[in-house]
Formats: sequence, C-alpha cells, structure tokens
Amino acid sequence: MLNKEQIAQRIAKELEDGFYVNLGIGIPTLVANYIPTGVSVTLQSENGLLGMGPFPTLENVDADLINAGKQTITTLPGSSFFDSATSFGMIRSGRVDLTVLGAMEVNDEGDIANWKIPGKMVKGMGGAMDLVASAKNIIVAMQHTNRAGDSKLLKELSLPVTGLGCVKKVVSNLGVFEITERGFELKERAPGVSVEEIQQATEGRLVVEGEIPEIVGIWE
Amino acid sequence: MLNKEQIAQRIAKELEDGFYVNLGIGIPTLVANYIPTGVSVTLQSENGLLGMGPFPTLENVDADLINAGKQTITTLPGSSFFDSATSFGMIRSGRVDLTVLGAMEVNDEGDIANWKIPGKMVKGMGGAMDLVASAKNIIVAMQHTNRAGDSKLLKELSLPVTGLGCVKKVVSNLGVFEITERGFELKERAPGVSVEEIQQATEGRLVVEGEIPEIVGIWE
Amino acid sequence: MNKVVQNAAEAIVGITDGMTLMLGGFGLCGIPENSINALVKSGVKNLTCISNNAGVDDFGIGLMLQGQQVKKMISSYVGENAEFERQLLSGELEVELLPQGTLAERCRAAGAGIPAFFTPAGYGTEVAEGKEVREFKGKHYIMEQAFDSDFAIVKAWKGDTDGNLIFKATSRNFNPLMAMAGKITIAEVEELVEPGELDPNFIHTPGIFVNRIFKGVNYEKRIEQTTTR
Amino acid sequence: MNKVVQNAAEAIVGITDGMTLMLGGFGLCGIPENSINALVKSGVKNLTCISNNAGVDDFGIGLMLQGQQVKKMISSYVGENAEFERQLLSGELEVELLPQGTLAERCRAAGAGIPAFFTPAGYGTEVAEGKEVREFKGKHYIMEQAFDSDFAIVKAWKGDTDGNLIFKATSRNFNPLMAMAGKITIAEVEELVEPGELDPNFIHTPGIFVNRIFKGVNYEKRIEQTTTR
Repeated sequence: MLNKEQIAQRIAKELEDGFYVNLGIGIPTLVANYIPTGVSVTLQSENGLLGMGPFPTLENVDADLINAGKQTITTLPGSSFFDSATSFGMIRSGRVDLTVLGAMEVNDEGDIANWKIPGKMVKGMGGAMDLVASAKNIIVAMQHTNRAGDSKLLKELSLPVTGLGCVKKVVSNLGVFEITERGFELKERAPGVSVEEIQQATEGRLVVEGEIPEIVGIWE
Repeated sequence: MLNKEQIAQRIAKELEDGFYVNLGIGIPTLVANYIPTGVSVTLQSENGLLGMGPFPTLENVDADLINAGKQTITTLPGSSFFDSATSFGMIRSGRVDLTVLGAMEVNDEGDIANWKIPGKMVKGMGGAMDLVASAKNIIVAMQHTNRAGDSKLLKELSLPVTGLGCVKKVVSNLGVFEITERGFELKERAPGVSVEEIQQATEGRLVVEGEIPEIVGIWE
Repeated sequence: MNKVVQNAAEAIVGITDGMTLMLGGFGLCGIPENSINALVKSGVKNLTCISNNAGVDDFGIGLMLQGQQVKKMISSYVGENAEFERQLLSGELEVELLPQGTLAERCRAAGAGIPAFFTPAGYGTEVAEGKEVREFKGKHYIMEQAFDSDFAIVKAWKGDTDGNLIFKATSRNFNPLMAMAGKITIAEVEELVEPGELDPNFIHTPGIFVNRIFKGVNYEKRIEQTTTR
Repeated sequence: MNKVVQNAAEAIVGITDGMTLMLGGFGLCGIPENSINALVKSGVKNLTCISNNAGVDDFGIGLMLQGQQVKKMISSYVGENAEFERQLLSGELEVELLPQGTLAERCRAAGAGIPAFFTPAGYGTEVAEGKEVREFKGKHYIMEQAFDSDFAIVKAWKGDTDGNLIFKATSRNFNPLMAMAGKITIAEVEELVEPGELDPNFIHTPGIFVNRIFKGVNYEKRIEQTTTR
C-alpha cells in the first residue's frame, strides 16, 4: 500500500516539462515535493499566483503571500500575481495542463464528489467545481476506502457531485486507475497489493487486463 | 447661431465637479477646452486611459500614448491605463457620468444614428454603441441641419440606429434641447436665432413652452 | 470632489440594516480589517455578505457573525469558522455556496455591466439548480448573473486620493473585482498618497471605481497557517 | 519548455490559409509590427482577422489587405483605410463590425472560458440581428459569444522568457485580452528579459497565456495624428 507521500510521488511522475499545474489541498500539495529532475512545471495557486515557490523561512513569512490552502509561501523568478477572475479565467479556458485533487468519492464514469457531506460537513467547494469543470486533465489522489472500509471508487456517488465525467485518473493507496468508458482500468498495483485485494476494495466497474505491474520508481 | 467652439462651450456648462466624462471625436473633443473653473472633471478615453491631459509638446509626443481619436496626448497626476475590456466595463457599468457624442441624426425619442451611411460610408461604430447603450447621461453635439438644409432632429431616423432612447440632451448650432417623452423640449436659443427658425429647422416633435432664453455665458 | 474620508467609521456611513455588502479578501488575506471592525461597532444588522470566506471565529467576518449581524453569506468556502457552522446548522444563518470562479466572475460582471454569463462550473451539481443550462460547442454551461450589492469594501496596499489602488501579492484576490462592482465602493489602504505618486501603468483599480478611500490603521494581518521551510 | 523564438518568421510557423487571427492594437498603437510584416512576407491567404482597426493603407493590417491576404475583418472601426473600403465595396472583403466593448469582451470571454455573455451594446441595432435578446431588470441585452481564434498575436513593451508581459500606456488596449484568447498566443516585445526581472505584482499578462515570445526589431510606431500643444 502507498502512504500519502508515495501517492504524491507516483502522481509526480505524470508531470511533463512546461506543464502548468494546480495542486489541491492535502495529498495533492505534496506532489510539489517530487517534481522529477529535468522537468520544469509552474504551479498555479487559484487565489492569484502563478509560479508558487516553497514555504518561506520564518523571517520571510508574509501575510500577504499565501496559497489557496492559506499557507504562507514564496514566489519564484517569473512569478505573477493576478486577481481571482483572471485566475479562474486561466482555469476555465484550459490553460492549466494538470489538476490534482483530493476526493471523497469517484465513480466509474469520472464523476467526483469532494465538497459536501449533507447535514454534516458544510465547508464549500472553493475552486474545485471550476477546476473539475474545466481542466483538461484531472488526477484524483485519494484513499481507496473510507474509515469503515467501504470503497470510495463507486458505481454511483452517494455524496453531492462536484463535477461530471471529469476525472481521468485516480491514484489511490492501492493502485493507479485510468477512467475510460469501461470504468476504472487498473494500470498499476501498489507494491504488495494483489489484484484480488483491489477488486475487493472497488465497488465501481473495474477493468483488469493482462498482467498488472507494480508501481516502480518511487520511494527511493 | 453657434459655431463648433460655442457648441462645445455650452456643453461644458453641463460639467459638474467630480464627473468622469467621455468625449467623442469632433466637437465633443473641444469641450475639454472649456471646463469651468472650480470644476474638476476626469476625462476617460475608451482606448484605455482615465485622466487624459492636454496635447503634448512636440518633444513629448509618444506613439504609445494616444486617445480614442488616435491623437497624441498626455497624462495628468492620478491617471491610469487599462485594457479595453476594463475600459468598456467602466462604461457599461455606468461609472462614466457624462458622454458627449456627435450624431448624424437624433429622433424625438432619443434614438441616435452616427455610425453608418448604407452604401456610402462604412467606418464602424467604434465605442459609440457601448457608450449610448450604457451612459447615464448622453449629450449630443451636432449641427441642426445637414448640408442640404434638412433637419437632423427627426421624427424617425433614416440612417441605421446606434442606440435607442438614450440621448438626454442635444446642443446644436441653433439651441439646447432636452429630450423627454414629449419630444425635443427647447430650453435655450442660440443668440440671434428665433423660435420660428428653430421650428422650421426641426422635423421631430418640438416643445416650446414659455419664453425661451438665449444661451448666455459663453464666447466671452 | 473629495473621496477621502478620515477613518472607517466615516467610510461606512450609509450602510444600513438589510443591505448587501461585498467584502474583499481570501481567507484572512487582504480583508478590510478597519471597515469590518467599524461595522461590528456600528451594530448594523441583517446583512447579506458576499465574500469568498467568512473569516475565522475571532477575526474578520467572524466578528460580524459573533454579533449576529449577518443574515446571509454568499461564499465559496467557509470551513474555517465554527461559529459559522453553528449558526448555519441552527438555521440562524443562510448560506449560498458558489464555485470560487463563479463568485469572482459574478463580481467582475457587475463591475463590467454584464448582467449574465455562462460558466461550466457547477453544471450537473446542486449549484445548477434553478439555473438555465445551455450547450455551447458540445459542452454544458449554466447561466450566472451579476451580483447586486449596495456597498463593496476592499483593502488595498497603496491608494491615491483619486481612488487609484494597488494591491500587494496575493492580497489582491477578490479586491479589484469587488471594487468594480459596488454601487458605492469603499477602499481602505495601508498607504494613502497624492495623485501622481502611483505609476499610471501599474494601477490595479482605476479611481473611477472607488467612491471613498481612507488610510487604515493597526493592521493585524493575521495568518491562518504559518508554514515555513 | 522554451517559449522563446528568434524572430517573427519563426513565431508565425503554423499559421496557414483560412485561419482566424487576433491582432492586438488600437489604430496603429500597440500593433505587432514584426509579426504583421512576417505574415505579409509569408503570403498566407484567406485569413479572418479580429482586430479593432484595419491599419492604414501602407501600414499595419493595411499591408495584409494590399496583399489580399484577408478574407474577413472583424473590427469596430475601419475608417482610416481606403484600400479597405475599396475591397469592401467591391465585395472582395467581408467585414463584421462590432461595438468596441463587445469586441473587447468577446476576446476576454474566450480567454476566461466564458462561452457567452449579455451586453446592452447594439440592442435594437443591426448588430443585434440574429442574436438572442433578453431582458434583465427591465433593460434589454443581446447575447454575444466568445471569439474562436487559432492564433493571437500581440505586442508588449517588456516580456520575460516565461511569457510574462507588460504593456506601455495606451498601447495596452486589446493586447492583454487577445493574449488570453488565442489557442496559440504569440507575443512580440520591445525588451525581452529573464524571469525575475519583471515585478510579479505588475505583470499585465501572466506567462501562462503566452506560447511563443520574441524580441521584435525596428519598431516604426507610426503615429496617425501627431497633435501638439
């Protein structure tokens, strides 16, 4: 099974040189720590920054410089600041090459739920609905099952939907899944996790074809 | 009869302190020369400048600094530059207090034609349609009749319309007219011009009530 | 015409019970601290507040929630505020949650004289309920309308007495959009200068959008998550 | 990824017959001179050009008209160009005239992922023909759609190799809007610098919108009306 860092590490392998990337809060944020050498990506923070740098040193903390997770951050050479309308203009017009998001549930048609648990959690969607409605390429980083052990890769969402048919790929603690017309296509297994375990933990349509390799080249 | 400078001078009396004003090409541009003392107005040029200053001296001519009439100009302290979408955002959202435009024809319902003579002149509307569709207060500066002596203050427009029911006031070489539900209400006569002459030269509904004073306080 | 007022109390004159306010900021970054404090002090009630977030319990709009001054919040994310959640679940507070980009664009539309526009965000979700859906080039969009607000209250880094504003870093966020959108726009600034001191090429909000401006004091600029290397 | 190309000829690679181009500038102010000259040299034909104006007879887009490279112009004002008028009246050239604000907003909409919006400009006029009319709060608006263009070509004052752009004075005009809107955006700049040399707080066009950038040469910057005191 992959831990959170390893999920992030695996997703980082999807990054291509020149990509503009929006990373959601949580595991997605960790992806920034594993950008492959030789690959240059620019991080977009939807509160109004392109070219997000690392966290500041304590003496460089600036209350006026935060990311969409409200964390203090820094800029890099080539950064730019802009207003929220311009920021979501970039997103909606498809200029962001890759979006990595967390999710509570994903179904086998690529629908995603990640903003609301009726009667329980009312936090709001933030920028997630804009991102999932617009991004060309959306990867979801998530745990495969919830605390009760129920699958979060479903036939039908039980929670209010954030966006329809938008998720292209899921990287969970159990493996890597491409979402196609046929459902969740298992592409890679987490080391030590069997196809059977994945089948057991996946409620939505799962496609297993041929030998499924273990994920390689991470947690070195 | 008023000459062009005098028409501009009369319109300048409509300016109030703090007004943001957009002046069209031609006579309207001349209004800037007659801003009353004690009145501070800010000129908006729809190509992207707020706070238009006077023409430059020859050595200060800058090709990158023009007004909507493509004339070289200058800025003033407090000026700002912006893109065309922001510029028309100001206009459409009603932030411009007064717009002064030229016209080929105006009718007694406040419709205006000033952008096209079918089969003859194809120049385009530029920013005029946005201005007339949005400005709270539109004054038209125009000659009362065309070269053939025909009235340009009409019952019905003969030329393609630029905007409907938008003109609030006309200052022509013959007088000052407010456009209300009743038509062109004659408010002031140009010095030496009789009410009869104005009636003769006006094809649209003309309202003459009481004594019509001559325009005062200009061309001193 | 003089746009300069002396302080927040003077700036908020005319804000009365039941009005709709826009308040700039993202989280606690770039919020109009002085004006919020003045609103708390004024005791004005039954406000509808359009703001991306609702502050935290003891800062920002959270202070107005504590005073039960807010009837309705229109936001995209309200997860940092326990009092908010309590009032919401108890039915004391209405909330309309919108996609962040939709929130931004509805502000911008108001300031740009665009009454309505189409956006893909929220199609097929609760957000689309009751809204017109239309297809353009094979993709579905929902129609969203410009916000209607009485006052917009923004915080800028520098401003001049003509109302021109410059924002700093990510404290820009919703501020310039809301500045365009208010029937009356109030700007509080850290530095208030004379016209001509700001470079006309680098003004974020042209003065035409700003009706009242004042130099704010004692900015706390609280940080929600101080993260360091 | 390298966005920098060596010159205009390299920048316009991929522009082929029948494409739709956006060209920045207002009158002759802020037009992409180098790219226009390269397009003239390339002989590419049947173009649809979205540009506020059509240049003058012997400069700017006028040069492309001389070479009969333009099938259709989408503009707001074309009054400075005799060759334009000749081709139009003879039927060689199509023209779609739009209100200037609508032209600007249709560019901005394309760059903002807004497929359509409502504007009051042109209601009741020829411009509204065939367009949907709708009433909001008692006022009439027409629906306008985002432009669809293959390439956007803009001219900036300064740019960096990441594609960040800064425009100067009123040469900004349509340039930042078109930069957002092209499927591929080409920027020519007077000064090309390294990332970090431009202040991130004062970038007019963030680099994400720019695909190719080069340092232009020999700017003529012709003035249409030199007016002096």
